[in-house]
Amino acid sequence: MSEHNGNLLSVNDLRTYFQTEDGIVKAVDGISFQLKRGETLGIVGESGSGKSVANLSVMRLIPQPPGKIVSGDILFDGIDVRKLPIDDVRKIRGKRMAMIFQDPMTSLNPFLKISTQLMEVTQLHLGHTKEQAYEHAIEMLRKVEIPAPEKRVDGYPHEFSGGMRQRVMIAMALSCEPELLIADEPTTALDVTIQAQILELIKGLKDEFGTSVILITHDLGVVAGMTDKIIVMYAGKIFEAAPTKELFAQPANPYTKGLLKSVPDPAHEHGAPLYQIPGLPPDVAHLPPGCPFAERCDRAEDICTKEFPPFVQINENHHSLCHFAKEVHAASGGE
Amino acid sequence: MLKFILKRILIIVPMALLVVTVTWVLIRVAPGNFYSTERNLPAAIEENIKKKYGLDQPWYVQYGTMMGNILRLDFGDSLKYQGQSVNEIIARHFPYSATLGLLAYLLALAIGLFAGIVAALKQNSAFDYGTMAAAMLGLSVPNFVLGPILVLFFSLYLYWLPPARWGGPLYLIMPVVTLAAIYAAYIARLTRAGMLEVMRSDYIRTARAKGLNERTVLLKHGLRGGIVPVVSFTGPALASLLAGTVVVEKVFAIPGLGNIFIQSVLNRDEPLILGIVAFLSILIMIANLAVDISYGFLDPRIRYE
Amino acid sequence: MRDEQHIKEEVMTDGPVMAGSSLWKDAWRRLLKNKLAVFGLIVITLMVIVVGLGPFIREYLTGITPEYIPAEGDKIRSFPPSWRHPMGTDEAGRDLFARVMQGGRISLMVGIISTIVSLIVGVSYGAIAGYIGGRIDNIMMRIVDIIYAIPYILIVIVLLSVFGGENIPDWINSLAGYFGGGAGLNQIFLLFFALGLVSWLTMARVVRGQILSLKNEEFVLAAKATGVSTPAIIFRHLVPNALGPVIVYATLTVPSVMLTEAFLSFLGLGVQAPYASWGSLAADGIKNIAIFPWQLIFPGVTMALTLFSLNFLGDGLRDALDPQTRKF
Amino acid sequence: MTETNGNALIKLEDLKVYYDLGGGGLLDRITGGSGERRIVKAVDGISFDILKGETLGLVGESGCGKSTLGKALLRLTEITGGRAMYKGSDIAHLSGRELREKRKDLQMIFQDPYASLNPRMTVGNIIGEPIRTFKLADSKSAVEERVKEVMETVGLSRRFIKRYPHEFSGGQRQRIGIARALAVDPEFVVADEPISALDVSIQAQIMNLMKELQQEKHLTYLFISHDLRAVRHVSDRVAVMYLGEIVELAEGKSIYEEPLHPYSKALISAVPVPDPEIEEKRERIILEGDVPSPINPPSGCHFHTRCPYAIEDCKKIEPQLVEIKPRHFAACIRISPEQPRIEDVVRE
Repeated sequence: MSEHNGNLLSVNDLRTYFQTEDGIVKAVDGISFQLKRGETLGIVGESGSGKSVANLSVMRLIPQPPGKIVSGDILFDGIDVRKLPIDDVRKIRGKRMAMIFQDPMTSLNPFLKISTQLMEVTQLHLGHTKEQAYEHAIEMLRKVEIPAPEKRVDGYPHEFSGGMRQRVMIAMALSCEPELLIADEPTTALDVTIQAQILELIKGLKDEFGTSVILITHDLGVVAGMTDKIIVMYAGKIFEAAPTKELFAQPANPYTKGLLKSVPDPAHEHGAPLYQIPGLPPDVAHLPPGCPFAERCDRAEDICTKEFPPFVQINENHHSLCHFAKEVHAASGGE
Repeated sequence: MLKFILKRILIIVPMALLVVTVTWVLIRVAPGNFYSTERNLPAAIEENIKKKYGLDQPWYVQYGTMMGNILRLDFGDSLKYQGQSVNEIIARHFPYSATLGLLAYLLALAIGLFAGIVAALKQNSAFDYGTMAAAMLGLSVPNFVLGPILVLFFSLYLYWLPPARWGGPLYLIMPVVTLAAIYAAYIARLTRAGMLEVMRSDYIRTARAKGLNERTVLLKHGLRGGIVPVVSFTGPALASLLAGTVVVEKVFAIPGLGNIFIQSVLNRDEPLILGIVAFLSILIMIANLAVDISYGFLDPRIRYE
Repeated sequence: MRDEQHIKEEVMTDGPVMAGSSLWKDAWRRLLKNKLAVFGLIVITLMVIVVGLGPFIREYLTGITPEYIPAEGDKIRSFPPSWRHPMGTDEAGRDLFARVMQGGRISLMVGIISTIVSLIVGVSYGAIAGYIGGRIDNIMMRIVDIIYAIPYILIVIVLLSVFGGENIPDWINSLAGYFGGGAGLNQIFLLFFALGLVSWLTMARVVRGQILSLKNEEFVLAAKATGVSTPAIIFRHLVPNALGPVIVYATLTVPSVMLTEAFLSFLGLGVQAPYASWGSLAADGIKNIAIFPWQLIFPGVTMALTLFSLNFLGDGLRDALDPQTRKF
Repeated sequence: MTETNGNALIKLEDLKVYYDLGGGGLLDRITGGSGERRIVKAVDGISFDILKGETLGLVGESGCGKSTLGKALLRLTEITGGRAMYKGSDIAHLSGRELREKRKDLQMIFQDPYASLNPRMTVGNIIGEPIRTFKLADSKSAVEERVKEVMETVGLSRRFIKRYPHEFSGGQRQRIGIARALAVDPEFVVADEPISALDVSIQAQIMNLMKELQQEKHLTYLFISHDLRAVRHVSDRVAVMYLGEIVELAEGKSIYEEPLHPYSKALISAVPVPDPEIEEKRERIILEGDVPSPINPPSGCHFHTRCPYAIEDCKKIEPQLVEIKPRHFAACIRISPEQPRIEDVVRE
């Protein structure tokens, strides 16, 4: 197939719902985004915003039941992953697209040696023999800068620290040189100094392997230095999508603006109260008819609680879900 | 690891002695004794017998003698079965119980693990519901009801199997099944619950994200964690199975250790009671130790210190 | 930007959507969703009603009492099930249905009273061991280990023989008096307590485990930090939170105690004639299984059905109270 | 050691909290064990003052002992050595009854808003319990009235008094936790990672609330966090902790603008800033390796295993907290008041 407009991944109108006791939770409700080869996309959102569910949907890892991908296209290099038989999805998973998770403490199998866990990927996807796979495993551990990889490869996960485990996870994910790496809050469970190590590592390896990366996080700081473009999610919807620099310089959505302002800034004068987004994140099972952020928005007007906002195009690459997107964009330009 | 085993074995001895002591106290506290339950002996003869067994000594001398004997692994002669040593009696009857118990254990493990794993794999399927209903039934039908019903059906109506006693392999089928039923049911439920729990864990999601097929995910990544609760159950279960389940031995007229033990308790046959209690408690503690060691093989996170 | 006051109001008026009041109500709602547990609950309720009122109704309608013996003269008096005797009659010709209902009273009482005894002993023992911790905890749990290693039959027999006959404590006699009294019943009540006293061990372990994990929870630390006294921490904070598993375990103790009683009756150590329990009835039935199978089958099946329901109920309660399944 | 100020509300002198992990027992030695007791030195000789009315921020990575220090201040964990003075009485040596009385003045806000509230108690009971414990209201209705007042102070509607914790969101629960701590009008509050479990948009709410309450009620805070940005924002002074020891202590502004200790430098540079322009330009100090285990901390300066400026002496000499600049203390043998910038030291 052709290059599909240069997009490696193209998600259109994805909807993933969960059946719960409380009713249907629309965890992801009609999101679309594209990712080019070699590009890094940041997905930012608070807990329950649907950012993880969106990416688990791309990997077809949604537990079913209670979850279900209700509609949408997930085109990975032209292949519609959503309609693919699960056996064929398995051939892509781990080989062409890989994922690392938030908690490196629980994401590695505590019962199996590191070598076993690393080797099975290449044995499965690259047809490696045991010896080849073992060598490759050591090689990968060396790439993620684990000291004495020849020795550590035969260890068990509990013998590694949190940061080291996340390195192992990365080694495992990159074993088959995938075209897409999804990193789901890869540093949330780690200390800041270790977070810096891991982010640096991902950055370096991404360049080395030419991998496209989706970086999911709730920390705007993490995506600022790592990504080409950013999606901000709230209540299962994309609230804003823009190139990284533009999003930080001139956000077009009140939610993004609020998020940016509520992060304590080192330059901020001590003593003055911090900007705060009022209220609480919405209950996704019972969303109001209008804008889900309207109740907490300092820009809200009558229309916001009544009508669902449009996804306004600001310029070619910048969209915002807001009745007043253009005004907000213009206003933040002057700040 | 060796250190850990050594430590645990060292602890078994004082624990077993404590168990024997408590048992001894229990027997002594209860009113009456072997002779009063046995028959009315002329006072003179009773005196003689008491002398012979040292029962005329003060209690601490008796206790000391008993402990001394036990430490030499000599439990003395049975009061009821004149002229037979306790060791002989245990050695004669334990093999029946052990054979029965071991077979039942293996059967229960095979059925329970298989049913539990498949039920977990096909959660909420007809097989799952059927297995779990059967398991619940297995837990709810007392074995002294199950045994006779099997006898009624297979021996008295169908004439397929011999109804009782010890003989060839055919004789073993019904007692083993009766004995295994409740354990199989328990293991099946534990396995299923353990597997479902594990299959929700993060590392299973990682395994799936690698592109492994569901079979590999389940058997290679899920199984070890899933059967940990089963292992902790099987230790005590094995011990109690080996010790002989009284009911099954009684229903099928098998001369196992369980029956002998009940009889010894009813007869107040003190040396025999103490001997069997010591033997069983050591058996239970060894079984528990075996479980703890097998944990180590199952779960690399457990380090023995 | 909105002012502080406004923001506060936002939070205050922004009530959470989740309704319902206590976790118990929540659990109850979950339980009612579990069909098998509801089935169990219904069967148990029916069983209690039938066993409690059944004998009177049956006597009123048909004049048949558990002691009723049909016409003299016949050699064989054990009749198969019929309209008059839906479960047949026993060796002596007594109506089995009436006997099963009567035996059910004893069996259910065994289950409930023994479980209450084991609850009281086990919960206090486990809570003390768990909260005090350290060396005392270690000693207390070794004691439990030792008692575990002594076959419970031995303990029951000793308890029954030490306190049996003339030596039954007065309070047991007076308790039995409420249920009719008499030497036989006193002995049965003694059995209840003996069984309770051998089945508290696991309960103690369950409670201790709960207390151990709870006492390191932040809310306990928070209570300590606000100056709450130790007894208040145990009774206001720890015990209510350990109650879930305790209730579940108690529900599962009931069938296991009933089984033990049946087993003891089978060995001739439990309930004795003229009293009957499901276990003793089944034990009697086994002797004649080749000729009068109904003598085993009816008490056996009734008992199995009850145990089955209790196990389902216990399972359902576990699911309803288990915080694991609480998270979606 | 550090500044002695008449205004000090809390004074720590060489405070130590050690945990004994066992080992070295008789049975251990018989069976061939090392015979060594393993001891975690969670807090290893810390001295500083907390002034009345200020917020002292305490930062450090997980396992550095910052939470233990907070708990030790309230004697929620036993103190191994040293003194923790509160208004002239040593918290480490109070009897059970005296301690309980002191708890009225010393309160704590916890990290996990889910685990720190008893799930079986209503909000009214949770907040009311300390009020009843210290008999601050004499009747049932008076307690309830007081609870309602406190609830409103922290921004919770009084209608919620009969509700259970699970009916609230994380941010609301943290408000309940704050209300419980403030119900007895304490003087000093230890806030142990009060915002780290909360969503970004809620963190600001809680920080603002805490500041507001501080002004209203003249509270003194020890604010513990691993988030430097937050600590910087709420604190007057900041202490940086590494493996049981304070490595740097200074005013928030100066520690952020010119950190002196190599660890503080690395810590600050590791925090990603939500600004792509800055992120692009800035040089990161990436520390090698993990935080070493507190069971067997490195000799000399605990940080020498990861320190880019470490020299041979760092392995031997245990650095003391020295006033390098006015009101700015650091524990590093390579810097001095004459030569405060380590980069300059290295260049020489």
